[in-house]
Amino acid sequence: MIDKTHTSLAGAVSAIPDGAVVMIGGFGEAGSPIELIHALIDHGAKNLTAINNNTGNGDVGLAALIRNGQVRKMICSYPRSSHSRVFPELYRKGEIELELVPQGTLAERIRAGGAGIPAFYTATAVGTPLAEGKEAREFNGRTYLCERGLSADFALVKCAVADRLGNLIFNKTARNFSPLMCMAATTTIVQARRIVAPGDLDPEHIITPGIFVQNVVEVPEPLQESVLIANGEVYP
Amino acid sequence: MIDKTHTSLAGAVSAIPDGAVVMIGGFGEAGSPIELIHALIDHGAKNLTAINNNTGNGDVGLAALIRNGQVRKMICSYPRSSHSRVFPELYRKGEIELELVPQGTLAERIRAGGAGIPAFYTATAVGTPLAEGKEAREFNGRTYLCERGLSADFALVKCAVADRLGNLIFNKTARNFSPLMCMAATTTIVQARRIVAPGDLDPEHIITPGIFVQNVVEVPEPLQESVLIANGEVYP
Amino acid sequence: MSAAELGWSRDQMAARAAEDIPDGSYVNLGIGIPELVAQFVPAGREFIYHTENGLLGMGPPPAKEDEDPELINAGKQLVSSVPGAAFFHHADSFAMIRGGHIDICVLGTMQVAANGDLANWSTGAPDAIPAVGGAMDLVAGVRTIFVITKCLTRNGDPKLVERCSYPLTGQGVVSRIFTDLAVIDITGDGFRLVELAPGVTFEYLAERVDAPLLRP
Amino acid sequence: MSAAELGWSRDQMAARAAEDIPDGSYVNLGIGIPELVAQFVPAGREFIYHTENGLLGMGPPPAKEDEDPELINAGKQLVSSVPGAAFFHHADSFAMIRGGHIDICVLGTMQVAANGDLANWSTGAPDAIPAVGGAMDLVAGVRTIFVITKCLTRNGDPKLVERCSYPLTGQGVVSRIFTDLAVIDITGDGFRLVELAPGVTFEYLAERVDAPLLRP
Repeated sequence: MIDKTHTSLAGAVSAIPDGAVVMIGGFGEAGSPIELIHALIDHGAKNLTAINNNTGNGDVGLAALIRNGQVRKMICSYPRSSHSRVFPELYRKGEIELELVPQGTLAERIRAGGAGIPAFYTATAVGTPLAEGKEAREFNGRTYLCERGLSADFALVKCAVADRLGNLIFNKTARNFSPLMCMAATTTIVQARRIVAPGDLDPEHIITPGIFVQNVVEVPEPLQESVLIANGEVYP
Repeated sequence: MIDKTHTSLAGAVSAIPDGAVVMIGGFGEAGSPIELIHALIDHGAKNLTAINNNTGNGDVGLAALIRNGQVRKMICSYPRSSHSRVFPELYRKGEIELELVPQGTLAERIRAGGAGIPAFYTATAVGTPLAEGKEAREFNGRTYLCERGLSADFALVKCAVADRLGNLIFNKTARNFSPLMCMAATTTIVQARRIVAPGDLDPEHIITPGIFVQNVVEVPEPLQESVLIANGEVYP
Repeated sequence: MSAAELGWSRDQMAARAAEDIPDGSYVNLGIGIPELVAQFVPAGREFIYHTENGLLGMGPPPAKEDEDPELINAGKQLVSSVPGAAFFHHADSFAMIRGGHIDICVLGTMQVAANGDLANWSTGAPDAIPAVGGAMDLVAGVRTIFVITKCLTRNGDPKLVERCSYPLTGQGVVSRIFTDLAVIDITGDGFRLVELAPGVTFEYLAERVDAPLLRP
Repeated sequence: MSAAELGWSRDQMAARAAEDIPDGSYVNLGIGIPELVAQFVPAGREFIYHTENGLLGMGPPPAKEDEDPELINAGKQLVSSVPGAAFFHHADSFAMIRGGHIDICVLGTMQVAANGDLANWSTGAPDAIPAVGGAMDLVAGVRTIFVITKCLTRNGDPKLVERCSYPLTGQGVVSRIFTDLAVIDITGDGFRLVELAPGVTFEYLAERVDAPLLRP
């Protein structure tokens, strides 16, 4: 029987090695898999390439992972953080690398990585500093840039409900990058508020089919980043 | 107030001009918008480029549109029809053009057309006759073909439930190409089994957001292609 | 009337922009003054708001009891959803943008040039943390780009210029600018006045635009 | 025993292929003999079936009262869905294929070559209506391609050949061939016998393969 559920966050992230490329779901705090990120901090893998739209907030979650020196390179669209000096300080000291990608190009590159598309063309960023070093090409009289698909070794993702086959549904705008990252990672680890039996999720409503998911851990009452920040929490 | 609903099939398709590129949803009979196709036959636009996975069955729907001489060119992955000699006969007589596209490449080209991506690379068809005339390029040591996005002037699509804003849900495998075609067409015309009020569809369950849809017509009891064929029906 | 008081307020600029948005438009509103547009929908029109983090049919800030930290907009503010809204992932959301399905995007700016170039993401200062978000996708993909901005920065520097000195967000993308002093179009010939705010003269405006300004 | 009876039946070929599919695999089954594989899942294993027209978790043909003409497989036959199934559109479905997420695809064929080339979509005859469907996507995208086929065509021509004479579906894509006479691997050195059907000798098989055949 296929059973992708794990009982332990630590066990779920234990296979992430130093140097791994890790996609992390969430846009701001919506969909941020804080418990999985904290498990990765405890696990201690270093030299990571992290892919997220932002660089985390406060001193918890992704910001804490960065502060802990585990991230060598960030790939993101908006590294300015609210309530956080972590990334800016390391960046100005030259201690973390940044690949800045327009948000829609980032999303499409991740989808392409998951869909077996090595490269595609987009008009986004033509004529801007972010076009530097990229192949430009005309189609139908308009200039486009060649952008590469983006894959990862691992994805850490939060969802609302999962089943043992890895089928997922999300809550509102917490969906954001997560379904794409599930596609693009070799190993996708999901924290779900609730795990139900196969068939309890309507097959018409499933957002991420289980084929894109390898591990599921139930985290019934996930921490809320904004509450942690308001309380001045620091992890670890 | 935004209201994309129409009461008449004839009115909905009346703007389709001679020479239009028309995407038609459905895979076999699942999701085939027969009433809209028959309205297009009555309307009479000629010289059409039709895009569908197949070429229709029997003497109704897409096969009837082709037999009626309205289609100059088919873009599809599998033009062999069951219960139909329409396409093969015209093709052998040189009276209809065929652009044969692998099914997954066809789907992705339509998505690309809808997503503003003029071209992408895929490994599908490398080393086959369908690679002829296409740019080949290596990424990470593997050869890929450059494929172009595919757009249309109109899409004809069948869905299960719609609202006045054009939000759609589908039934089972009748979903197939339809959500992609809604994205890729300038004007998408939908026949819905049922039209409900905005908000009646759960925003988490909507498959095609209304932004991709321009016209909706209610067809509560659509004809079933297999039944028509079993009865030997011929349209018109 | 002092110069500081002359012209339109933030609300008035937003209301004036809203007037130029056709009924039934799909609209993406940038952070800041552009967000105010949603408060000034002209009577009889319905706009549908897109927020690039995965919601079509964004509504106003929610009542306290309806707040959900997982229902936010691109500026990461708590929002609501209207009846008929839909949620989707980021690739579908930017397919709407890149594919030309959003009718109008209203943005703030740092500079806008007479050729329609927009610069609103970076000063290019060496110690700045570069952060682009979805701005480049929006200007490349949305059919009509409106800009709402004061004519001058806080330091009194003109924001409407001959050529942008800041790094570009996009080339030749802006259609119309709603400023505190006037509505101005980008034409093939450069800036062209559409409408002056009450009490503002053409000469007064022209002094605050660092490029040739054409009469209506 | 006549030559016609020698070797494995269609069911036995399918059952033998099923033995080589690991527990938990995501599997796409081609039309014809490959479809039979679903009837021979070894005890204790669970396979999840993908059909490229938008269903993961395909089940067997439905009971008459559960038939839905909008629930079909890629061969356009009525099917069912199992608990835990999911529906999706064609681009997502082929993202699973092209992106390497399907573990095993089992296909029929017209020819398969010693270098792993597959030809199963067209004879290249001038009057043939070319029709490719999803075959090229499957062989390019799925990690492991199994082929189930008789060694000879109805006319007695070998289907396992040195080089395909029919137009290719894909280059060097096949891993293993389950025939009526034997299981054969594609190796860097060509065809290599894995296992003979009962009563079949190496020589008997080698006569029916139009390319060098390596012993196990």
